[in-house]
Amino acid sequence: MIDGRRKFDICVAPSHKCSGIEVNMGPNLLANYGEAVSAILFCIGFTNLLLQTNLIKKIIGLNIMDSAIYLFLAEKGYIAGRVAPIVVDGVTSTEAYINPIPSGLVLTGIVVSVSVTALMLSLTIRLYTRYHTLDLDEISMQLKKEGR
Amino acid sequence: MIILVIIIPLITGILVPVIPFQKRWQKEVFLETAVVLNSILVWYLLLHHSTSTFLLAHFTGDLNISFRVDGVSMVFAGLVSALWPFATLYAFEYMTKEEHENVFFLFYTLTYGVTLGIALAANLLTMYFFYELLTLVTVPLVMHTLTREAVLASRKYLYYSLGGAAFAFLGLIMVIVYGTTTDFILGGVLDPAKINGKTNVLLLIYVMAFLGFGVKAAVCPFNSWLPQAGVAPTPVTALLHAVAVVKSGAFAIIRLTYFSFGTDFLKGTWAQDVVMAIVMFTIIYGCSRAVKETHIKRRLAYSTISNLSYILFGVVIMTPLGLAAALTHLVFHAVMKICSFFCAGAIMHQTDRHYVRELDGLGYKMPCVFGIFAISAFALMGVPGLAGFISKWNLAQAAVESENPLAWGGIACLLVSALLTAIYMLTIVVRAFFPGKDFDYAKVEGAKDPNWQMLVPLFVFTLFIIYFGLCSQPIVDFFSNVAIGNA
Amino acid sequence: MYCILLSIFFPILAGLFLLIRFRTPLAGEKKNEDRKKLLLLTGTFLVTTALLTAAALLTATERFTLFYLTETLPIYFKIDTTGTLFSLLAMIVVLCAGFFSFEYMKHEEREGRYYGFYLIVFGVLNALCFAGNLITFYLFFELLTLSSMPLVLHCGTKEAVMAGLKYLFYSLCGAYAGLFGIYFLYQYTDTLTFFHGSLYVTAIAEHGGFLLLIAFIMILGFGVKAGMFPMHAWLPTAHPVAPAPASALLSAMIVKAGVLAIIRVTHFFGDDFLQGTWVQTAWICLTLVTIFMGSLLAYREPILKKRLAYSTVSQLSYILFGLAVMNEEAYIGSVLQVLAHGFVKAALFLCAGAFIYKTGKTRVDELRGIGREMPLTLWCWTIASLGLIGIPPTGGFISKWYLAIGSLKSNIPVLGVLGPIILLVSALLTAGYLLPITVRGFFPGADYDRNPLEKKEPGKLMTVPILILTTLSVLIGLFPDSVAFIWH
Amino acid sequence: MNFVCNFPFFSILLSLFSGTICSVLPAKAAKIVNRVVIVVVGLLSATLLLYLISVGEPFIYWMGHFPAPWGNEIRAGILEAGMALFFCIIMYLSMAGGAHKLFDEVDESKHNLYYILVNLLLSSLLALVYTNDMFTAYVFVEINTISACGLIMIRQVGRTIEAAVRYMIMSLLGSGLLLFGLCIMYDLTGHLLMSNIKESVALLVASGEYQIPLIVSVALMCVGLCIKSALFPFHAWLPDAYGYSTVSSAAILSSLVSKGYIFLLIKIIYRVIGFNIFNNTRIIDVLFVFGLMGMIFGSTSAIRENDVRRMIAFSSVAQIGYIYMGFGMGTQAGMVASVYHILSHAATKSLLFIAAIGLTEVSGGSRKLVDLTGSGYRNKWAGVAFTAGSLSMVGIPLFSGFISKLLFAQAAVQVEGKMLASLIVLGISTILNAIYFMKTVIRLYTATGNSPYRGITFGKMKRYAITLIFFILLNILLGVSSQPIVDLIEQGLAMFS
Repeated sequence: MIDGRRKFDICVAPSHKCSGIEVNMGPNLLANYGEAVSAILFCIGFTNLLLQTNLIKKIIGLNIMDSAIYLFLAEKGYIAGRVAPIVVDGVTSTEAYINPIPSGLVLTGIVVSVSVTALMLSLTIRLYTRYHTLDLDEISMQLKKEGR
Repeated sequence: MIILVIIIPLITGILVPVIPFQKRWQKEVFLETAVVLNSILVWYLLLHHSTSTFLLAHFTGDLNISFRVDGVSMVFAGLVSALWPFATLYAFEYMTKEEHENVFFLFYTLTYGVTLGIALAANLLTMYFFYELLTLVTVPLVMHTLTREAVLASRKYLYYSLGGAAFAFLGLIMVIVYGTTTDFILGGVLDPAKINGKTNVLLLIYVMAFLGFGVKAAVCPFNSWLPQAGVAPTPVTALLHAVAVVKSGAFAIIRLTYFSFGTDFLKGTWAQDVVMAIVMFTIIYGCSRAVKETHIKRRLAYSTISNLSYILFGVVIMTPLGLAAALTHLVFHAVMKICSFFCAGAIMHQTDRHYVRELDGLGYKMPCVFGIFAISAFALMGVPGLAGFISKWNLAQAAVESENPLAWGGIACLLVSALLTAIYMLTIVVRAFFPGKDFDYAKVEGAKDPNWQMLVPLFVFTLFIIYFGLCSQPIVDFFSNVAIGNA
Repeated sequence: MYCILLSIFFPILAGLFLLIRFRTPLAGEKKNEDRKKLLLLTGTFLVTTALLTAAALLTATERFTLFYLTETLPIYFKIDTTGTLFSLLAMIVVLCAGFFSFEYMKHEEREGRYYGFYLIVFGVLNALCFAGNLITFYLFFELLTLSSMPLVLHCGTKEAVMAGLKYLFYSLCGAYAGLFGIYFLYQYTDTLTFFHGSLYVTAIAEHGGFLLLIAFIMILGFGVKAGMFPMHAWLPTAHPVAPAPASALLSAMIVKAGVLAIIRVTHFFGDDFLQGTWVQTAWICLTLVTIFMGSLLAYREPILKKRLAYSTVSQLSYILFGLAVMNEEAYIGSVLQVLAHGFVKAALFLCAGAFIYKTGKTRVDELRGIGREMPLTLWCWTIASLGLIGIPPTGGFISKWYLAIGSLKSNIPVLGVLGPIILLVSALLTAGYLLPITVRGFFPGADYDRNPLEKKEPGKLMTVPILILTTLSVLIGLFPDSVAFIWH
Repeated sequence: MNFVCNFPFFSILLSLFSGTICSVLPAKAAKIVNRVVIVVVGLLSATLLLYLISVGEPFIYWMGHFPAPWGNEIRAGILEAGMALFFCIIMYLSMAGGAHKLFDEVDESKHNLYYILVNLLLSSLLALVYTNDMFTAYVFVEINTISACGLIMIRQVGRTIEAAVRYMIMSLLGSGLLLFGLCIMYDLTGHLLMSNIKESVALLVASGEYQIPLIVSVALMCVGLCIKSALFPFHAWLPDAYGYSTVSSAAILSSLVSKGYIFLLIKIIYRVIGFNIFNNTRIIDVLFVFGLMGMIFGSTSAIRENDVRRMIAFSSVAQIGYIYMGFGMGTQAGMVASVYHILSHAATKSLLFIAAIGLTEVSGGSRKLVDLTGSGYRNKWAGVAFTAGSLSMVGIPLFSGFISKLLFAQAAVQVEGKMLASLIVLGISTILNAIYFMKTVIRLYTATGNSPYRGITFGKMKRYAITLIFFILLNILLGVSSQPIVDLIEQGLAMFS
């Protein structure tokens, strides 16, 4: 982030899609295909995480969701025609490079999501060894039968 | 000084289970001494009549817990402190048959302090505080017997009271926000500058708060706790559910109406009509239920419901005369109802009979009790020469004078209720004295009047009923002065 | 002052004394002794009270306040002509019925209670007659209801108790309606003392319509005690179950308390205020309905005492009719009717009591041939009946004459004429329900087996009161002027 | 820069590293370390609070001395310091109250693990309270989630694992939304530091551009945090998670973890979006409505419940509804009331959980309400404490619940359109509270006469009883001398903007 409040040069796609107010929706959508894709992916992931009963599928949904956000960040962080901020040939103008922070955020996010996934998986294993199923509803049923 | 009268009963109550009394009489003497002492202190305080405010604690902002003696609190505190020693005396005898005496006397005495707290509160918040406390300290008394019935009754009592307080609380908020102060000032504290345009909302909240406090005063849709709470030992039902607790509700409404919202603001609005209609309905409803009820104490409880609404009727007339009449009935009804409750208690204690149909022919075996019961019945009906007539007369006069057609309808309600009162009270008397030609007197063999501990309070209350009926002028004058703020 | 107070409170205290002294039923070996003592005491008390009352009446102009209930509510007594008349009637009826009971009540239980309340009623009746303002009147009106109830339910059967309660609740209901009015009157007058037309002029101007309503409610309310339609139902229930002397007292005097109340109330409002208003019209209508209906019901009623009760309903409304018409003749007619009916009905009830006491027969058709058994009683009955029907020279004739004259003289359209007609019809009906007893009693018919009949004339204690009352009922017809002075 | 200004950083770091240390210590030592850390952090926060009160303005602490737009920042004001102090107090009391129960519920070999999680939780809470950086906040939200999840499942029974999974899923949904919203915000403003975002947002709003993405972003963040703090209707995970975990965990989870998220939301409202801008959106109306619904439905579910801990858990749903209602009013007074309620509820709810465990212990370990009959006599202190907590919940004066009710109602009166709704719901909810809490209290004191369970005396549970006393005192302190606290909250909120 080199100048104080540099905005990325395009608007966000999902909001336009949802609102339906913008007149020039078509061009915006096309121009923002990256954001659109990430938003769709996010929704898919979110729905999976929420609605799947199978734990593994839930975790996959979680990962799709997180990845969608990283895609979004990466998309936002890339400006066509610029390169990664690694000074190789002595060009120091800020206009030549992209902002490195989004990429950094993606990395941090990946770490977080990996750890969360690991935790979820371990929990899943526990449940599986106990109840021999991955279906959360079924586990609930069994728990009710246990009566505790 | 003023805080002392509240604290003494609290400490006494807590000491009861703590001190290891060797004999029962020691405990009795201890309690009675403390209660009498406290009552004397209260009367001393009232007669000395210092109007200074005693500040106990600050809450937030200008909200504080403070106490003050003014006219209305003199009436209520005086009433409570006059009745309590007798009720305690009566309780000693009554409780010989019950268990967990210590717990009983603990809360019984605590209630004394808390009720005085309500009476002497100087502002709405303090009163609200003690009002909530009152609920809490009386619940153990209701569930004293720990039968399933008692537990259910106490639960209901608790829900109703706390729920009511929740809505009364809204009234408190309104006074805090739209008033100049929360202190009680005759004529109300609402600030016209702050109200502008919000009159209807305020009125709505007034009605809610009225109903909220009305829960304790057993106003119609919220009265079913009172008859149920009759499972408590009789001293409790007599003192608390005929006087202290329910009158606290009425007292709170007096405070709310005359001292917080102010009659100028309320009079002639739809809110007045609404509350008056509710009160009138309750008057009739309570009596009708009493007529149908066959359990003695529950019948009296319904009678209380109706009579409380007499008081409230006086209150919602919203004139000084109305307030004076309400105070008159507050005091007189207390004496009458406690008298009839004690009779009922004596009957139950002596014969273990609980239903009206079982009372046949007892009149000749327990002439004192039933004679006194008859007198209290006449008084409740409003036979001239007894206390009830005076208070009804005052109520009716206030209603007539207010020139409010709805209030005139209220007079009709009062009279219909008087008739119903005659029905439900006199059927008991008639049964007791005229059991029918073929009545087998062997059935009532062994029943006899109770001992002096129970009879003395009865006679004293009877004397008061007659005294108030014949020489009410001084006390009514005092109430009138209170109602215009001269006391 | 002391005479008045004594005439009121002496019997009340004496009654209480009897109640406490004889609270347990008379029984055992000393039963007769105790009973004698009781009767002696009661007799003494009754006579003393009567003397006291007479003394009080002689000091007629006295008026005084006993004490103040509240500053503005005095308990106030004064004796006026109306009060005097009622009090005289009460005294005579109470004495006669009282001595009659000495014999009649012999077989009842708990006589102590009966005489105790009897005396209390006497005192309360006196107080009612001497009451000088509405509050005092109301006070004793309530007490009258309460103290007379035990007389009604004295014999203690289930029916009697229920009847007693019914009586109580009807009366209270009426009294409360009256109280409703009093509440309002108090607001529109200086004092509740009985004056003619004491309402504020301004109040009449401002609240005229409402005050009329109040007046109507009060009339209806006190009319309950006087058995006015539509609240008359307690009378036929209460009378048959009560002991005969109690019925006599009830029918002759206690219901008159309602009449007295209405006299007081209408005076209080003033004739000018009520005349020509809808209240008067409605009131007259009600009384006429009651007169006709009462007679008709009595005509159809097979049980003797019940028949008499309906007759009371009807006859009382004669009085009320006279009051409702509101002019001098009608008023005199009413007052005469009060006295005449009082004596007659007391006599009739005592006769009925004598029949029941001696033969145990309660139904009219069982009384065939009674003239053979109890000729004296039946003669009295016959004379009294004539009085009730209104055959000259009995009191009933005079009173009805005045009533009819008053009614015709008044300018009330339709009703003024209709009234006398209904009076006539009712008189016919009265003849129809009373005379058959005489006729059958003396002439049971050819096929009637007279052999088992024997003389059963009751004792002197019973016959003398009946005779006195019968005589009085005739005398009043002969010397009506003695009471005609009361207008103004 | 005063030395005191390092304290926020110190306390975060201290708790973070002590957690790591705990992993190699034996159980007993870990426990001591844990307690010491909580106390020290508490002391640090207290000092900080005093310092801030004396200075009267907040400070910003640069991590590693990078200046504004680049570095990571910590910001401390009165509210933050006060919150941190309060969290420490509650956490200490909760740990102390549940300590004796830990041996029954958790395998002793895992005790040090437990303390690691608690320390981690503390550090993440502190970070949430202090941080001035949105992304840092996100990271610590996740840490908070993971450690909370660990606390739930440390008691290894099927139910807790299932509860943990459910909790995890809901939390992840929430944090996913939060992260997405945060990214959009970053996209719009180009900043991650709260103060800078706020400036940009103000400019954006003033310019009228990108309004819809802005609102979407705010909405996403709000919904995310709402899910995490179990606002109705996202509360499905809560009863199981609170109801079956170890008692300390339940107390901490209900009183602290969800409050941490709520506090973050407050920070976002004030520090990121700006109070006025936030209030101009429709979002507050939505929060308001869901808050009200939560108040009613939470309580009705609690009434139907016959398991005491689940009942208390459902009551939390209702209480969180109160807090969101305060947000929804969109006034300063409403916010003050909400913040005060965070404190009051934290103090009360943990008290209730701790007291409930004492009651179930003397009822054969059963937590069914039926079995608790008369347990108030068997364990007197727990009975009294439960009663006190219930009274506070019902809003009896003297207890903290009354003051928060008072504040809410006062705030409600000032909001024209929402006044009646909130007042009436407040009243109804009080009644509902009274119904289930008082029902339980009455049950506690209904002696059955011949109970199969043995009572417990004061001597056998000194620490437990003392903890309870402290809880009650804390509650009464909040209730009686609320004025200074409310003043502090007001000052703290003023420092936010």
